[in-house]
Amino acid sequence: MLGFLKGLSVTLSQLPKKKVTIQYPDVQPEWPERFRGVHRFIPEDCTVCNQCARICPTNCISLSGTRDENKKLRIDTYDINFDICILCGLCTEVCPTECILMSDTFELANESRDKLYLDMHWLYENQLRYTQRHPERVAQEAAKDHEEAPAT
Amino acid sequence: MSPLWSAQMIAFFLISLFILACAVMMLSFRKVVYMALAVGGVFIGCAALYILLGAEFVGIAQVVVYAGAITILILFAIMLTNHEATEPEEPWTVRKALAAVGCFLLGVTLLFVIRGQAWPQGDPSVDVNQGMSNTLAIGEALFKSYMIPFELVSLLLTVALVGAVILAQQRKGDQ
Amino acid sequence: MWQWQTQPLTWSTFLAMLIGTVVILLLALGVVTYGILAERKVLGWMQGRIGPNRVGPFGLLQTVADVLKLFIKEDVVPAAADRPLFLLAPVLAFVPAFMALAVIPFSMQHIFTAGIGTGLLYYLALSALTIHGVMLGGWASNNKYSLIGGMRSAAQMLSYEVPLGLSLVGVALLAGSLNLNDVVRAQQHLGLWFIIPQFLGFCVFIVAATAELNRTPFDLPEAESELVAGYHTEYSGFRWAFFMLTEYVYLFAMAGLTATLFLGGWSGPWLPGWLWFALKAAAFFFFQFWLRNTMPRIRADQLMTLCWKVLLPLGLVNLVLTAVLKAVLLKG
Amino acid sequence: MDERDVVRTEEMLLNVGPQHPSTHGVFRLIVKISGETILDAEPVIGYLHRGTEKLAENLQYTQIIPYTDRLDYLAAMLNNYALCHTVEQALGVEIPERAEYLRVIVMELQRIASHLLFIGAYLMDLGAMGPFLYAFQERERIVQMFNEICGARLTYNYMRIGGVRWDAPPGWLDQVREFIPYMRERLKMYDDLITGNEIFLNRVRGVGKYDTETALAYGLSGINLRCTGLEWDLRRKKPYSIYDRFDFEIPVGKNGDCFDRYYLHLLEMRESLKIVEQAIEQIPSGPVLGKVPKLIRVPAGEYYSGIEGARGEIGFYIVSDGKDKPYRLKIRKPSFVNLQLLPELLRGESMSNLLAILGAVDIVLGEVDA
Repeated sequence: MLGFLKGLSVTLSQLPKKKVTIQYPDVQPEWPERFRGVHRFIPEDCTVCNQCARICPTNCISLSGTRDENKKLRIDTYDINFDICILCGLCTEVCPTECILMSDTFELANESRDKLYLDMHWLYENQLRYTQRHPERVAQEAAKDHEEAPAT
Repeated sequence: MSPLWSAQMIAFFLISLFILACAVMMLSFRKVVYMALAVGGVFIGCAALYILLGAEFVGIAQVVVYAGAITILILFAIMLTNHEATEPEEPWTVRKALAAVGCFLLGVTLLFVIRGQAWPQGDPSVDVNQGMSNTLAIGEALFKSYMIPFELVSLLLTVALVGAVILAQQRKGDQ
Repeated sequence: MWQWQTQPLTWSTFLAMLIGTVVILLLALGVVTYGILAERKVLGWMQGRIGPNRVGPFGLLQTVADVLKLFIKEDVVPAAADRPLFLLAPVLAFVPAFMALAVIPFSMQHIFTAGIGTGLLYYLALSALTIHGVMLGGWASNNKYSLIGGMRSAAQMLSYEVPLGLSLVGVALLAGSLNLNDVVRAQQHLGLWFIIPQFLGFCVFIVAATAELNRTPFDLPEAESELVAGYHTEYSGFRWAFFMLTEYVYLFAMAGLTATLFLGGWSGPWLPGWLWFALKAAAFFFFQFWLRNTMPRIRADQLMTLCWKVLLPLGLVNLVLTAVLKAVLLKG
Repeated sequence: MDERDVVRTEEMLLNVGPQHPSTHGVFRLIVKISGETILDAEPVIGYLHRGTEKLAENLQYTQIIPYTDRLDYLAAMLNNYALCHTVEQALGVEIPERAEYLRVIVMELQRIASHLLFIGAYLMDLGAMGPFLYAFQERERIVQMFNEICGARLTYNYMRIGGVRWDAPPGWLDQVREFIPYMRERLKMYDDLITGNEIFLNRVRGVGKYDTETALAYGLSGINLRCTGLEWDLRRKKPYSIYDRFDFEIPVGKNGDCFDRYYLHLLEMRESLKIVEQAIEQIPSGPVLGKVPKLIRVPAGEYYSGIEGARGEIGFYIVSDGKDKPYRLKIRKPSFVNLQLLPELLRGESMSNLLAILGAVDIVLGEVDA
């Protein structure tokens, strides 16, 4: 009969509990290392193998490159259309040189769709920003690369 | 301050004007909902008159019963039943003109009768409530002097209520 | 203090009345402003959230900002609405709500409010008048959700007026008066808040009051998940603000009524009367917020069952018990 | 009946949705009512249609996985698994033990998260505000854990054909371990807060009842079927993955009403916690991705396998012509199937029960519309 009193006591007991809200714009959420935010891109490492563009389920990556004097392929343009990108992270999985990676940038809201078409420079700047924010993570990545490099 | 232009007098005329305006609006509106609202206005005006006359209990009871319950009931009836939301404008016929003349004559007659009547003059210095609050006085009167009629009226109303329910109920044979 | 209700009307008393009205209006607005903020804060805290905290220190100006926003919003009147009634309805709803405050004795001398002999009845009468505004607003919007919401509102408020009135009769019996100030004095005299001898009546009252206020679990008229926003679905801007204001002024009035009738009003030791009153009213406010966080909404048909089959008989039983109590125990 | 004797009421068409506070997404319900009684109800779906099945025909199997995230976005892990499982069955690949355990842990956590949201949203439909936000607090913890293990909060893309994408990060399993007693305590709180509440009981008991036969005739599955008393859970009936190693119960209802459907959600969370607890204890170390070719070619043929999703049986039917892309993909979407019963349930009910019934059917529009 008085089950609702139980409910009332439950809600009252919640009153003094610690609040779980994050004061978002002031306090940024802590994203884990694996968090799949907007991509970052390291142009020097890219071999223009086109694998990322092929694996992309939504075909949102387009890239082009030319051979330089050493007959090595250099990346010229690298665009991701964030209009249709679903941030699945498959491109980062297939990349042989790990030059396309996910960052923890997540604020993509914009007043125009055109601004969601992001090019190489933006993505590289994003990499720089990420380095600034998480120097230890980037260092770790570099260390891992260094370890793997002699093996291959 | 002449007694004619005391605050009470001004209030009386204002309230009367309000009641009359509402009454006229009630008659002249074409939308039924507006009419119901105008009736509500009349009720509230009457309540104000009662309060002005010192009968605050009756005044408030008037608001509770008429302005509150009855008007809402009317509104409910209007909204829940199917009918023309507006009444069509009726043409001005000889019959209506005659009725208007009749009404006017009735009004004049009533005015003469009222003016001609020698109303018993109450003595303002005598407290009809005998020092009690208005509510208390009404209670005393109802339950001491007029006990039997009061109970009879209650009985009558109960009978009416039951009767209404029975009338409104569907007969079983209908289904 | 100024006992203007017993004195003839003169310009000075008229002026005093006017000032009293303005003061009460300001008080009501202040209470509503911070009542809404308190509601959001308390709800937030109960849900592990912080609640409004952006505008002003601790979010103290949040409601002010909201109201300002409402005032500069476009006053939308739907094309198919019944224009005059649509415009009139919020006013019709608000005026009686505000008028009801006139009889609440905020402190011992009931400064700024009237101590009329039929205070209780007056309150009931005015709360019945608000229904017009709500109902007409719903009807005039010419929207199915609004209409259903308005009708539900009217039916609910009208029905619950009956047990509410009945539960009040018990108090009136004990106090021997309908004057709210006399009720407080009677409690002072008895040395006992009426919540104890009138516990059954209090239970009926609190349920009926919650229903009258259209608050959870009786918030069917504006049941968001069913009727979008009920009778004020089509309203926007300051007309909508008026409906909101009505609701919260009623909450305030009901809190005042509860404090006065069952919790001893302004009476209490040590603290000044107005503070006691404020504390008791705040307790009522808090209870309402608490309920809102906990309760699901009651179903429409069960609503009426509860009113007529549970509350009404309980109210009658309470009435009989009170009469017996008064006749046997408190003779003289 | 004589027309004059009764109050004449008109039939009214009421549009609930597509933008309505309680339709759980863009869902439109055209309700024909007479007075308060519902004469007929017609769900209008498709506002969220994205053509997943057709899109899949042009995608490699790995590429389809992110699309499954977006079907029932409240239970993406289960969708992930359903697809991977079907393809794995077709390929006959061996899945590493650790991957299997990780899959079970995330799937059961996902089930809890999804059920939590159901309870919160259902109570919100019924007008209670608190439970919704409480449910989100626990769900937030689960989602955060998912975020750590796979980098997304909602669209996980975690499973791969032959295993899972990542191993659990260090400390992750301990987090899950700590979560279990916390969640148990919270479940008790929900029981106190909701199950005993008279108003809630009055709204859901005996409302929206149907029996096992009707449920089977409409092809219902999941809780919508079990609430009628039939013990049908694919984790038991057609064990997949490693569910046969765990000790858990299948709670069933008795009356097939909305209350049973609500209560089963609560009970199932308890069972899921049990499974997670056992899985955490048993989890071995090792690789998390089996040996699968880089380009997956499913041998020609037709394959179907269904798993117990959060809302019923979610299954993928693959027709392959031996290429790296499916020739045809058909998804058995539990929400979509469960929705079929809605008009039948609503007919003749009172308008005030509409929300209680609609909420308890538990649909996710991403899945209904696909």
